[in-house]
Amino acid sequence: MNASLAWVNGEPLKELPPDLYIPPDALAVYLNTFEGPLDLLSWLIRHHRLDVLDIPMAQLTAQYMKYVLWMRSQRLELAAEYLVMAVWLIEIKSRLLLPGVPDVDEMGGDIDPRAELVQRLLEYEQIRWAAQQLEALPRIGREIFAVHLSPELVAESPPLVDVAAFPLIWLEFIKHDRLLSHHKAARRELSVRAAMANLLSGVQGDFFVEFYTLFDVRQGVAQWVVNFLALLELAREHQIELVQNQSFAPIYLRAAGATGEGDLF
Amino acid sequence: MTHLKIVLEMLLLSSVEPLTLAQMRSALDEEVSSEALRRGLDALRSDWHDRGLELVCVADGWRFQTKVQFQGYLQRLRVEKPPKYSRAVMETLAVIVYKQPVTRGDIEAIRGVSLNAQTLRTLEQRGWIRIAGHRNVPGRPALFVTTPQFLSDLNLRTLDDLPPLQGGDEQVPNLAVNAELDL
Amino acid sequence: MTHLKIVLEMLLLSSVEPLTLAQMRSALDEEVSSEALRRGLDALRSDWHDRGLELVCVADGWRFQTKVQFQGYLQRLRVEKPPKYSRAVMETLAVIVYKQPVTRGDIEAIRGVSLNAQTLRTLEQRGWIRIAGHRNVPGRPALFVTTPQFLSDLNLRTLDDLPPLQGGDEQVPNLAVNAELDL
Repeated sequence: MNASLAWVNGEPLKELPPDLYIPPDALAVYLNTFEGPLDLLSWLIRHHRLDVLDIPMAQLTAQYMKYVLWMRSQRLELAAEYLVMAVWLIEIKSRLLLPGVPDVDEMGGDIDPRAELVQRLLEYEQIRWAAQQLEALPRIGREIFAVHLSPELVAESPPLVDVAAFPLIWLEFIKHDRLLSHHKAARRELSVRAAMANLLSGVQGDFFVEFYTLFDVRQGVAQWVVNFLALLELAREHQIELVQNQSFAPIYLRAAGATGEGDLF
Repeated sequence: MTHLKIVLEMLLLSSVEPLTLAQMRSALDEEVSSEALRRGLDALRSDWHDRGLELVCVADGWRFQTKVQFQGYLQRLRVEKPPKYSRAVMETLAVIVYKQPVTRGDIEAIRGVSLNAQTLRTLEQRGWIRIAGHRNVPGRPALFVTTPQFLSDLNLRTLDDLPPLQGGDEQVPNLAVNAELDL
Repeated sequence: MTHLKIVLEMLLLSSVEPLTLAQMRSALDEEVSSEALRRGLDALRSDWHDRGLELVCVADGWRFQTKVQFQGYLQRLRVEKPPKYSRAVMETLAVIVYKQPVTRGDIEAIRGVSLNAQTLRTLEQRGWIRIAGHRNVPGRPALFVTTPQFLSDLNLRTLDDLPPLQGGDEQVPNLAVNAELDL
């Protein structure tokens, strides 16, 4: 408890004044030491001896906002998390104040709007505490040292490398590459251009092709889509003609400019 | 001192890394049962009882290390100061230690602040954490876990040797009383 | 064992470098005469007389070292646990071997992951790769090639002695270019 919070004009600052007025220099140093809004909140709770399980939201929000507004006024770099937290605190406060339908859990019990905040504060507090415990554990290189004989006496021979490993490594790269090229092959297979060529060769001469024959079950949905796109593309380019006698009648395709001798109608 | 103890002591004192039982057995010239090996190590440990080093078993094997109460002598000798880690680094480590495997997002959610990339890198470079896989959610974020070296550097054998997390409600008094600030 | 001997033993066994008398004296908490220090070291030396290590005085100070007759155990230990390069180092080396000259970016493109600076440094320190020039593109990235020492360490006469790649040269288009480089 003797640790000073900050040094102001050469004087150690032992405790923050209860009225929250803190000399600006000290506060700047001090706020930079917070590890984010949860850290600031849990400090406020400790400092004002509030009960974390029954947080007076109005009081906590007011305190928190004072710090945040002060930080903004000093143009301190203010991380977005602080503002998000401010919004959340205000939201919880207003939910507590507003009469209305209370939140209920599955069992039908009321949910305290503060519950999640309390949960997060407690969880953060656990981690803050655990970090202090870890820091205090004796550590190799700090409090304890492993034995070390002079390096030349227990010189580690450098790693050996077997030439045969290189082609194996390369095979791994190629395998990886094959996976990628497999996808490329799949794309070629479904090329709209190829489907267009295929369609065109099917309607050479004066033959009509029935629309449904383009959608062979065995080809799969992806191929259907490609065939349909090819069909639209060919029609747009006036390379084929689409004929339908009446609504819901069969649709026929034929090469554009065919003489029509094979006309079905 | 028996021949076995002399050889074990020499091996352990000259190895930079902790030695596993299997490594010690492979170095010995005659077949030694696990039982005999363990008895030899126990005897060696008590031989060193009132000396400046101690024989310990950590996560990745057995090693000799200096006793904590002698740190003063070593610190006077050492020019290089050990790295001091920031609160951000230690809190991130604490989240990984107690909640592993965790993603970066998990760490940010618990600490309530976004995580500097350097923080994770510091811990990775120290060899204390590593990526163990990826969580099967969109973006496949990396899952971080602690390494055996972390345990070994903190003089621990398993994660169970760590102080347990203070849970739920017993935490409250601590939150109320601990008015001390670490600046 | 006296306190002085315990501290000296602990200091000498945990020091990376041999310790001078001045260093030992600066580490001790109380004033010790050179005479007392020498007597302590001599006593320590005879304490270790029938053990696997010996305390010796070399040009730059005092140190413990393993006795020659125990080298066999250490060699067996080393064979059991040959040091290995990480996957990253081996993959990087393979890319340089087969695709040289390559930039860091080339290596990253082939491996599909970004390259740690330490990886290239490991290979440079081993004397196996070097920078042969810079590619004439923005940023002028360094071009890495293998060194003659790499060939001789791997018992190869020329790069052509490397095992051929399955799948032929179309997988490694730059392989033919190697001939133009004087290494």
